[in-house]
Amino acid sequence: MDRHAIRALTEALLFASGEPLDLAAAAEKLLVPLSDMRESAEEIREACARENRGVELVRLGENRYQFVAKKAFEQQIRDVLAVAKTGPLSAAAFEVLAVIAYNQPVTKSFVEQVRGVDCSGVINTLLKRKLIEEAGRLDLPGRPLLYCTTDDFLRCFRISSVEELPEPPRHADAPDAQPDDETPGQLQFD
Amino acid sequence: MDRHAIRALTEALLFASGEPLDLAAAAEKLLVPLSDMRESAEEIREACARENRGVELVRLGENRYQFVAKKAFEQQIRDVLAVAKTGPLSAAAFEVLAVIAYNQPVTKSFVEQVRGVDCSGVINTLLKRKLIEEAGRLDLPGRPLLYCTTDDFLRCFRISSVEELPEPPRHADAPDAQPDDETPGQLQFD
Amino acid sequence: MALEYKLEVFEGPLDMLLTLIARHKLDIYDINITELVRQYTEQIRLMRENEMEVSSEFLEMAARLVYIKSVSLLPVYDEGEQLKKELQGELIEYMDCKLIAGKLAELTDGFSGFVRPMQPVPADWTYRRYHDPLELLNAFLDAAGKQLRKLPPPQEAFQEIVKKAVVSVGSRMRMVYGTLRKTGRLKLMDLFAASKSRSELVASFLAVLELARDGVIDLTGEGAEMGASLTGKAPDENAGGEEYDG
Repeated sequence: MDRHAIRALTEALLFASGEPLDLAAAAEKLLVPLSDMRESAEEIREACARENRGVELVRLGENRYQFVAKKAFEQQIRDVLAVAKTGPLSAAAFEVLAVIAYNQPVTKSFVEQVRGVDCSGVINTLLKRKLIEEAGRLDLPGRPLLYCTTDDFLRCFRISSVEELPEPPRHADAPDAQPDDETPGQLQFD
Repeated sequence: MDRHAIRALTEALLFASGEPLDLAAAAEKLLVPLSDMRESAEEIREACARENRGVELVRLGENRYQFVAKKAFEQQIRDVLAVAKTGPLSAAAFEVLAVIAYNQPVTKSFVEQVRGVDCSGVINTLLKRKLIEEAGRLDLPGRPLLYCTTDDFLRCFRISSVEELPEPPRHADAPDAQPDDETPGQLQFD
Repeated sequence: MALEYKLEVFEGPLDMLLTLIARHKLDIYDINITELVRQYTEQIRLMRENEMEVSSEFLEMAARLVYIKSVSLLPVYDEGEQLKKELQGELIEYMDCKLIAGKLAELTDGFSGFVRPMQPVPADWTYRRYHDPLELLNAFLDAAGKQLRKLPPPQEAFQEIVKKAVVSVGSRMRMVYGTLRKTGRLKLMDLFAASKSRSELVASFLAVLELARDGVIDLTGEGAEMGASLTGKAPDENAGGEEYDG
């Protein structure tokens, strides 16, 4: 297959998939060099960045890409397709998201320990909005559910990995900072 | 709005719509000249016709258009998208399947009550994978759908009837265990 | 004192504490616990006055603060310092959480953009793998475990997660009073024997001192023989709250 064909194939797959597509899996299945496919994806991404294009190709992790309508057209799309706007996230929701994003996977009780209040409602809202999802259970009495962030979460922030989130604050200068990672006042970032 | 912007808007709308989009209705709604939008659509259609593109804009009647992946890639799309869905069940899917298997027929809200989280996505997956199926509706307000396991479910666990499933331990102190519980291995909830 | 400002809505007791610490310019790294207790209880009083809902979490924190303050008054500072440090750690952690939450809120409104559903592909999705029925049973137990436990999980389940026990002096005072009413005079040694942890022991000790100060109980006898008995005076209903100005 020549370059044009691989690029066309990549676009077709990304479009048909709808969901984030793992190029590595696709390349393996179709016996196409992964590097060619990735290069095509990057070309498509650049092409979409032009001002006369209405979609963008978002990168989510190493080899995963997804087409998304450009943010600038959100309101017009809502008007034409009659999609109601979802309410903004509450301050509590952002707090819960922060705890989960920087410590994932975590249990609800971990989140509640940090915030000092019950978080069931907020966690259910975030699950429904697909910003967090289940990530198995913790091997502890009661087998509590674990939660982690989703692809939608990454798309919300236009990032391809949680490592691109803002740096957490450091407390090296705090008088009581402990040398090890057990410092309770520190959000751990992996 | 300039030409570039209208073209980008048109592409964004066509992408997000999924179904065939009526440009006349969209133009009216957004107060954009229909002729500009139609011109944009035709430009996009021509641009997609190039050999390095994987999607095409199909015209369906006077002002109706729809993006589709190019026919030439049909087989590859099928191969890639099908393979993405043949992986083993997630832990969450297993739990939902288990709750249904041990309590069937049950409603979605029953499953969600047991697990404490939204299960719509997982139930759809299990339906698609033919491990569960609809089993009528419950005679309650809203007439919620009931689900039960399938023959493919039995095959998956190499059993000939759900009665052959291992019995869960009885919890004498379980607040919801009913004294007149007919099936010994069954946990009853309200 | 008439307070004109509108009462804030707090995300929880930690949020309220951080606000109070900022407003009264307390040092988060060396909290003046007496002042913090005063401000906190005042804030709770204001919330109640304005008929705002004061959830149990706020009251638990109040009991915890009073306890830390009480323990800090003991000549041996170990436990008081330790508890203060724990609280300080939680406050800093929550402060970070709020800080990051604020940053995240600036970056998004929570909408992840319009995407498309997968293009329909004619395919057979039937699940073709095999599993041991025991896997299903285990999944069932995982899922149902939650429902079987409608009551809160036993305290022991959390001991490894939350290694602290908050014992309010107020509740100990009620317990000591209740015990003495049933038994009559009791040796202090026996009274304290029921305490399961250091925190409980200290709280019980403080409770006895408080009750003696208020004249609710008499302390008689020497050394190991010292015992407590009721005087007949009823305990103050608000005991264990703001009474501890030492």
